[in-house]
Amino acid sequence: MSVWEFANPARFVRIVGRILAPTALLSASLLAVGLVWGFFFTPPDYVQGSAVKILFVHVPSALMAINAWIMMLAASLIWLVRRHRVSVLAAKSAAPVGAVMTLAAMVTGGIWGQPMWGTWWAWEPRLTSFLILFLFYLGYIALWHEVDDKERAADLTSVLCMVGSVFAFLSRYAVNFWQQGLHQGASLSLDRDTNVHNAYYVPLLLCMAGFALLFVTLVLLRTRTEIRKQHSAAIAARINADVR
Amino acid sequence: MFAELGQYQFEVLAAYGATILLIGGIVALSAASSAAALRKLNELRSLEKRNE
Amino acid sequence: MIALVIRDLKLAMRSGGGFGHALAFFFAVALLVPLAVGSDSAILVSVASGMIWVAALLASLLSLDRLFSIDFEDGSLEAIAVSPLPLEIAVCSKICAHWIATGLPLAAAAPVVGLLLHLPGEGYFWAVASLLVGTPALSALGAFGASLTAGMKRGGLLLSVLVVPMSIPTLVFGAKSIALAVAGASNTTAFLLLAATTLTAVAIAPFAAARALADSLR
Amino acid sequence: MQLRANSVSCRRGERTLFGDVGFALGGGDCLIVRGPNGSGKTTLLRTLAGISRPSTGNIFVDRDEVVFIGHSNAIKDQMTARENLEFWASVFGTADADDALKSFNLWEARNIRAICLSAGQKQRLSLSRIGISRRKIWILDEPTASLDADGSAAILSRIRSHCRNGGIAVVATHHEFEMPESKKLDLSRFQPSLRSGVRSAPESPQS
Repeated sequence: MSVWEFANPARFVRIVGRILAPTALLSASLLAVGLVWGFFFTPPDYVQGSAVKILFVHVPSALMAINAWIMMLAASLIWLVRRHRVSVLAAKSAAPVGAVMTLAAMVTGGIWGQPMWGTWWAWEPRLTSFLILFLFYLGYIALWHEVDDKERAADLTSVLCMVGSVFAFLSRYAVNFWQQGLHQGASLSLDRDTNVHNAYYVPLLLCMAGFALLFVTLVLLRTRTEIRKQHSAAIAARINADVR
Repeated sequence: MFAELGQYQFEVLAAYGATILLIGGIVALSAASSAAALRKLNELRSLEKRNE
Repeated sequence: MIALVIRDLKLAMRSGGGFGHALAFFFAVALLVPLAVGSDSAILVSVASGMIWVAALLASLLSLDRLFSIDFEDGSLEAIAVSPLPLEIAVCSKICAHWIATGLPLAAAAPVVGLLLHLPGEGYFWAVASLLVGTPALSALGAFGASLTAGMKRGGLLLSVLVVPMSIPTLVFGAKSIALAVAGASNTTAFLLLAATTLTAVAIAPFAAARALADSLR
Repeated sequence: MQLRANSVSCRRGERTLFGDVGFALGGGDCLIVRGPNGSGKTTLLRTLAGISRPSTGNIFVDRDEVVFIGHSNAIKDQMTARENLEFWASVFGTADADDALKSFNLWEARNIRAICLSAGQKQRLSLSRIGISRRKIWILDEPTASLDADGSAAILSRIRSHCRNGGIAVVATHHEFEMPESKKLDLSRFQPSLRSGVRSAPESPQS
């Protein structure tokens, strides 16, 4: 029995080696086409002018911010149930990417809403929820960082992700409830389903696909890095053991 | 096509710019840490072979 | 189970006024608010119900750091793990002990802090009621946070980073229960949601914390 | 009643402490675990007690019969010796805190706060949890640590009589422990071998 169930991670690293370049290329091209098309070849909105084009970056990043956490939740569950090393490392790799997506969603959301609210940051439900999600990401990443024994860190972060998800979900509704309290109705928030003018529909889909593939590429890359780091640690431990 | 860039409000440029910056950052970071990890791994593996 | 609660309370008393810490901090924040925000009554009134809950949340966080780490270091947790007492029950009694040592005193002291912050009359009953119903969630979530950081040398800061986001629902519903009552509106939904959040927290925390502690012991 | 381990190996982080440890203990057996520091004695005992998880192999034991006394004594300094034991008595659901105090001759020290007890007294207080638990399978990690000559002799004779009337004991100790019928387990023989010996399965080369 090797130091850890190595067969599976090694196979994963080989698979990543093969499919990383194609997915990276595909996501880059999807993003390029989607963004360029959305930016240049769509009519400005008669109400907001060209500001509406921010939706091509805001909606996909917001979507990925939430999907990244859901992926981490699934990966943590797999680790807790079947101790599948690659899945917990994938969760660990996805967290920073998810955090960046949340940051992007907040920044673009703030910029998009600025003309409407007159400030760069309005405490409206959507943006506030992203800020809360960002805190959850920070907590998760901090816990990985603080625990030295990686085996235990995997268990603890998985339990945190499970429990955190319940309260992240509750926070979403608490923020909605909190917002109704203020006189400002929901209409001002980005929640209102922007009736997506059909000209924007296709480029938006492209952007979403591009962002999703970008996420997948980054997670594959970072998971392979985590596996290599653990393997180096194993070899280093063996070298120290031999020297002793 | 680029002539019309002027009439775009500042927001759109800022939003696109910020997103590209953030995404670029995480991509660069990931690529760098991947390369570093591979280098360290190969280094350790050759060290281990030399010890044998 | 009860023995553990009694022991923890006894320890809290002997090792220096367990009850006192949370209360002292609660009053400290009540003192800071007018000094920071200004003593103009209009401002204080609008801030009072929120600040009571922020102070209560911070006070609960304060006393969580040593909840499990002492037992972790001196081997009690290890001994409990090999005893007939399941870790889940041990966590439950820790939550009870923490709630009795911090949650109850906070609820009892709420009227005084309300007075300091010029809380309008209708708010007093709901301040006490919402704290009574809400603080168990803070203790439960705090216990879960403490179980994650039990094995660490300086886990206190990380504990807050982990627990604060999770206690947002409790904070929002709690503060709302008071604010709506003060505004004369009906706060039953807010209060019921507060109770629901507490039930969720108290239901999940013991199992999650027990699993985290078992992993930390491994 | 039995305590069986087959091909158990344990890891600390990335380092394998020991591999393929196997043994079977029935009523009346006593296993002495020896080995240099860092050879994983404590890890092995914690794994047998069910606290740690072995990285390979498995352990067959009736968990409800196991009592584990580790290095840390699970004693609260602010509470007196008797309060500490009464707490553990209520945890184990038995009521004989007092006679455990007597049989570990801590009766005179019963009302002293644990912080004022000597290391030897604390160790005896920790060991008295065995008496309170009334459990058959004892797993003791360095029980004779910080005990004086007759303290050690007392605990060793206690272990001997426990095994003689059908109990199981696993003891990790450096102490010279003359017990003819006991089995020996020297962990240094189970170390991941040094360069010369068998290496754990070589990893496939990295792409």
